[in-house]
Amino acid sequence: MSKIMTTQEAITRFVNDGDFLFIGGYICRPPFAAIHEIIRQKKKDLTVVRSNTADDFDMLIGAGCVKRFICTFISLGLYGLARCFRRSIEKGIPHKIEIEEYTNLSLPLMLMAGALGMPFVPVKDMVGTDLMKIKSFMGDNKYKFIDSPFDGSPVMLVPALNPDVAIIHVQQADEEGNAQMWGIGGDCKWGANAAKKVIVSCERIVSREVVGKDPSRTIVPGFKVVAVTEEPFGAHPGYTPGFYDVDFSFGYLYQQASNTVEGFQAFLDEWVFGVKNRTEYINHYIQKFGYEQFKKLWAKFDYSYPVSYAY
Amino acid sequence: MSKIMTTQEAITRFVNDGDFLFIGGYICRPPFAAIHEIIRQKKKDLTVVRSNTADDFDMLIGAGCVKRFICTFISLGLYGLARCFRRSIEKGIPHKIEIEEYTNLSLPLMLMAGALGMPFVPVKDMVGTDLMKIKSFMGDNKYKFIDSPFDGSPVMLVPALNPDVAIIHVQQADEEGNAQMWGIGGDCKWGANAAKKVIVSCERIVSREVVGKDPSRTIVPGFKVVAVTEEPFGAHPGYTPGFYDVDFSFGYLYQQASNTVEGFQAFLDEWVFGVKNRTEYINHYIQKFGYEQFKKLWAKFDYSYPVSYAY
Amino acid sequence: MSEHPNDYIKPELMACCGAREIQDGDIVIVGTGFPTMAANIARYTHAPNAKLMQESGVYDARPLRPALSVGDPCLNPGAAMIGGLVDVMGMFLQGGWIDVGFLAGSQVDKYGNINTTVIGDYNAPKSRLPGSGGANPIGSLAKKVLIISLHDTRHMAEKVDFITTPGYIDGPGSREKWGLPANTGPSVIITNKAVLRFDKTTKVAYLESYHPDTSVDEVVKLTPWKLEVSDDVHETEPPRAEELKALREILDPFRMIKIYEKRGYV
Amino acid sequence: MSEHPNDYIKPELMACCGAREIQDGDIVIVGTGFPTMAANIARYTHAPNAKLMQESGVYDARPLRPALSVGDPCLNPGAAMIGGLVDVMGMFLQGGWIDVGFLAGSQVDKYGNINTTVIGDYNAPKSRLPGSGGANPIGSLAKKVLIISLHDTRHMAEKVDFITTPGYIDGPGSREKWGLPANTGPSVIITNKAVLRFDKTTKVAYLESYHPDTSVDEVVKLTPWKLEVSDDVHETEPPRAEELKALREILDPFRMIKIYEKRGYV
Repeated sequence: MSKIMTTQEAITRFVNDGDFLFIGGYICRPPFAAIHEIIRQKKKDLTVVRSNTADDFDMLIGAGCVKRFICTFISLGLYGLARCFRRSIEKGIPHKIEIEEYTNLSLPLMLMAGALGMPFVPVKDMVGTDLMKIKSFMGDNKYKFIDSPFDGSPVMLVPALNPDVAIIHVQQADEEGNAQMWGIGGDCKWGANAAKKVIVSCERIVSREVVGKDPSRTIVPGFKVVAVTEEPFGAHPGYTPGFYDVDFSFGYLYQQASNTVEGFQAFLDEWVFGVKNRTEYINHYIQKFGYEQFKKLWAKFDYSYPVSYAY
Repeated sequence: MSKIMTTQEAITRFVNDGDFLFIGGYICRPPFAAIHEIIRQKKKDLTVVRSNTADDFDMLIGAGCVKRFICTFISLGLYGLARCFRRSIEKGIPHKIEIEEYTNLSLPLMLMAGALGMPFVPVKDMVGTDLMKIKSFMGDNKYKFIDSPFDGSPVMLVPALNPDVAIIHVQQADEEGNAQMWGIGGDCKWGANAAKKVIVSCERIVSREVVGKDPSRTIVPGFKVVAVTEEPFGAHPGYTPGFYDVDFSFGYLYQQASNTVEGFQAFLDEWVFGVKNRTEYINHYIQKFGYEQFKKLWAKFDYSYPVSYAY
Repeated sequence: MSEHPNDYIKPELMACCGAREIQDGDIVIVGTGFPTMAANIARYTHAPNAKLMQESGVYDARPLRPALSVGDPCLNPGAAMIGGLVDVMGMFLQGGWIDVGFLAGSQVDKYGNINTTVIGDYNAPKSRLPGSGGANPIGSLAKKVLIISLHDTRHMAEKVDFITTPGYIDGPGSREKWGLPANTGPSVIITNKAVLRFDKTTKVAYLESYHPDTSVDEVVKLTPWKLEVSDDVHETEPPRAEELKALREILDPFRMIKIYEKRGYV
Repeated sequence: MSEHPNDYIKPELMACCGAREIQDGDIVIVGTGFPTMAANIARYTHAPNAKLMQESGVYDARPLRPALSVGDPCLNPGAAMIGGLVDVMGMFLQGGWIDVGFLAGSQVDKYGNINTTVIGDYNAPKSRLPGSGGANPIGSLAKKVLIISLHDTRHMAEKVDFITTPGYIDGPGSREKWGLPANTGPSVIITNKAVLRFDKTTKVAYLESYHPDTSVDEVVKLTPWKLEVSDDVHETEPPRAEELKALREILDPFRMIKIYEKRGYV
C-alpha cells in the first residue's frame, strides 16, 4: 500500500494547527522541504521538540508557527546565536514562545521513553542547577525527584514524550515507509518512533527489495508511517551523508537575513513563499547561484563494502 | 593498540570464577568458541544472563560452570526442552543452579538501563503473574512496585544490570575492538554495553579503515573492549548472517547426547575437552562428518548495496 | 459462499481459525509454527496488509522456508527492518502498536492465563518448562491475544500451576487493578476441538463453536472448568479452499504442519 | 627539556594547556574549536590512545577538515562508530565512561558553574543564549571537566546569572547532596590569562599558573572573586615545539585557531 505523496499533501493531511511535532535532524538531515511547507501552509500553535536545533527551528519560530518549544539548545553554530529565537524571547517578535528546557541527555531519553512505552525515565543530569528551578508549560510534570525504592538514593525522573507527528529526512525509504538512515543519528530514531504518526521525507524512494537487502539500516518500520515524500536535496542547507554537503554560504545568507525582521521576511518571501515546492526551490537556487555552486554541494563518491544477510 | 589474542588467552585473563557474564546471541551468533573455552578452563560459580537462551547456556549449566542464571527462557527449540537445565532444576545434577526469572521485555530493558547508566527502568509486563511472586537471589530487589509520582498509576521498576564481562560474537571487528554486526540483534548491543569489559569474538578481523567505511554498523566501541578474538565459525552450531547457516543436525546430536548425563559428558569429551581450540574443533567436524557437510553450512552469496558517508 | 474441501487435517483448521481473527492492516507478533501459518494465511487471503514481526528484532520478514525459531536465519534476508528485542518488545509491543499476539502453553486456564514455567510446585517441579520468553509481555500488552491449546484436562485447567502469562488473572477487574493497558487481553482460545471466547462480564472462556468432528457435549466434557455455551453455538467453519491453497501451495509446501498431528492436534 | 618556540598566539597556548590535561587512553567528549584542537594535540603528542567523541553520536572520527559543529559532515566518513545522542550521552557519558569533557560558556563562576542559558533575568533576559545542549550532562557526569573561558569580569563571575551546568554548585558537598557521581566535576579553568584549579576543600578556583605575558597581580585583578594563589604559583609552560607542530601541520593547517584572537583570546 503506497504512502507516497507530495510534501504539500503530507503536511496538509497530517499536520494540524496545535499539533505536537518532533522534527528530526541537526545540520545532518533536517527535513527542510517539510519545514518550508509547514511555513507555507501557515500552520500555527505548534509544539515542537528536538535535542539541538538550528536554523530549521529558528525559521519556524520566526514564521510564527510555534507556540511551545521543548528544547535543549538552539544556535546558528558558526554564525552565532539564533536570531528569530532571540527576538521571540527577548522582544516577543512575532510573539513570545513558551519554552521548556532540558538537555541533550534528558530530552533524547524522554523521547526514547516515549518510543518504548515507558511512562518516565530516570536521568542523572540537570540536578542542582537552575534547569531544575525553571518550569514552564509542563509545570510540576517537568520532572519528579524521588528516593530510589532500591537504595534510597535521590533520582530524577523525567516524563516520556509522545509527539502527535514526527517528520524526519532520511537517505532512502520504500513506498510503505520503511525508512533507512546512516551516519549521525541525533535523536531521530527515538523521536520518530515516539510519535503517533511519522512523515518520512527521503532523498530517494527505493523498492522494498532494496530495503530488504540491508534491513539493519531501517530506523522506522512502515507501519508507523503515514506519508513518504521523495525530496532530493530535502535537507538543504543542511546535509545528507552520501548525498550532499552543508551549504555554509547559504547558512551565512540566512544569518544575515534573519538579523532583522525585514530581512527574515524577505528571506521567507524569496525561499519559502516565493516557490511552490522543493523543485522550484532548487531551481531558484540554481538560477540565482549557478549550477556550478549547486554542483559543489554534491557528495564525493566513497562507498562502503556490501554485506550479506544470507545463510 | 591491538587487543587481538586467542580465545584461550581472553578467557584466562578476563573471566574469573564468580564473575557475572552476559553472553550474547540466540541461535544467531552465540559465541560458542568462547563458551567451549570457558568449559575447558572449568570456570565456576558464574552468574550468567541473556534473554532467550538455548544449547549454549544449557551446556554451561551441564558443565557445572553456572551458579546463578538471570533468565527468561531456555529451550532447544525444535528439539524441545533443555536437558541439562532440567536436570539441574529437577534433580540437582551437577548441582542446582539458582534462577531469577524475567521476560523478553523486562530483561533486555534491564540491560539497556545498565548500558545507559540508569539505576532502574519502568516496565509494563510481569504484573499480576506468578513471575512477581517468585524471587530468588535478587530478593526484594528483583523489582519494586511504586505509584507513579506523575499520575499515581502503579508502575513496576526493574533494576539495571551491569555484568562484569560481556562476550559476544559478531561478523567483524578491528584490532581495537570496534565491533560490527548486522541481522537479528537480540539483546546483544545493550548487554555488551552494559558490561564493564567486553570480549569480542568475530568471524573476521578487519582494518580500522573497513570499520570506518560503515560506522553505523558498529555496536560496541573499541574503548569498552578488552579482547578481540578471530574465530571463523565461532558461532557453530548457531549461525552468523552472511557467513553460515544453523547446523540443525548438530543440534540434534547435542539434544540426543544431552538426554543423559553420560551422553552429555561424552559430548563434552569429544567436542570441548577433546580439542584445544576452535581450529581443532572445526577440523574434528570435517574429519567426522566430511568436508561436504561442512561446506553445506556456508552462506549463499547475496550482497547488499554499498552506501556512502561522504560529503 | 466459500468452498470447503474436506481433506483438511485438524492443525490446518486451527491455523485457519487463527487467520480469521486477523484483520487487514493488523500488526501481528508471531513465534513459529501455528502463529506464522495463521498470520500468513490471513495475509494471503483477506488481510494482505497485515504485517508480521518476531520478538528477536525482525519486522516483515520474507523467509524462503518456514522459520523454526524466532532467531532463524531465514528471517534475515529480505526483512523490512531488523533490530533487537528492545525494538520489537519495547518499541513496538510496549509502545502499544501490536494488534495481535499468538500464545501457546503447557497449560491454559479458564481466564486465559498461561503456564510455560513449571508443572507442579515451583521449588520442587515435576517438570521444568522453558519460562516466559516473550509470552508474558505479549499476553500483557498485545491488544488481542490468540491462544492455541490442546483440548484436554492436562493442557487446560481450572487454574494453571503457575501464571507465566496473564490472561484475565483472577477474573474481572484484575488486569485493570495491575495497571495493564486498557483493551488488551486474551481474545480467543483455539483448540483441536473448539473455539472458545471470553465472557465480557465473567472473563471466563465459553464455547463459541465446536469443530466438525466433535460436539458441544464432548467439548464440555473435555474442558476442566464449567464450560458455558454460547446461545448461538455452532460448528466451526471448516477451512476454505483459498485458505488451504495459501497454506499448502505458498506457506508450507512440505506440509510441516503435519508434525502437529503427532503432537496430538487431532 | 622541550623546546618552546616563542611565535605562538594565546589560543595556541590555551589549546596546549588543554592537551596537557589529557592522559593516554582517556575517553574525551569534545565540541568544536578548542576542545578538538586540545584533544588532538594530546593524541599527536603524549596521548596517542586517547579517543574522542561528539555528543551527536560519533566515536573516533577521522575528519579531513576541522569540524564546525558536532553534526558536521566531516565527522561521518571514517569514524569507528556512529549512533545517536542516546549512544553517546546515555551509553558513554551517563554510563560512566567519559574521562574528560570540555566546556565553555558565556559566564563561569568561582565554583566552576557555567551559564549558557541567559544573561540577566530568565524571564526578562538581557540576552538569551543557546541553552544547555550537552553541557549540563557533561558537567554533571564527566570524570574531569576542563573549562575554557575569557578572563575578564564579564565572562567570569562570583556567581553566574543562571547555572546551566553544574560545577561545584554552592560549594563543598553540593554535588554529593544532589547525587552526582563521585569523582566528577570541574578540574581546571583555562583562560587567556591563566590556569585555575579548584581547591579540594573550598571548591573555589585558585590560581595555579599565569601565562607568560601577565602576572599574578593582573590575574587577581581580572578575577571577580577573591582569587587565592597557589603556594607554588608559576608561569604557564609555553607551547612546546612538538605541540605546535601537531597543531599547525596536522590539525589546523589553515590556522583557523586565529579566529579566537578576534573573539578576545589575547
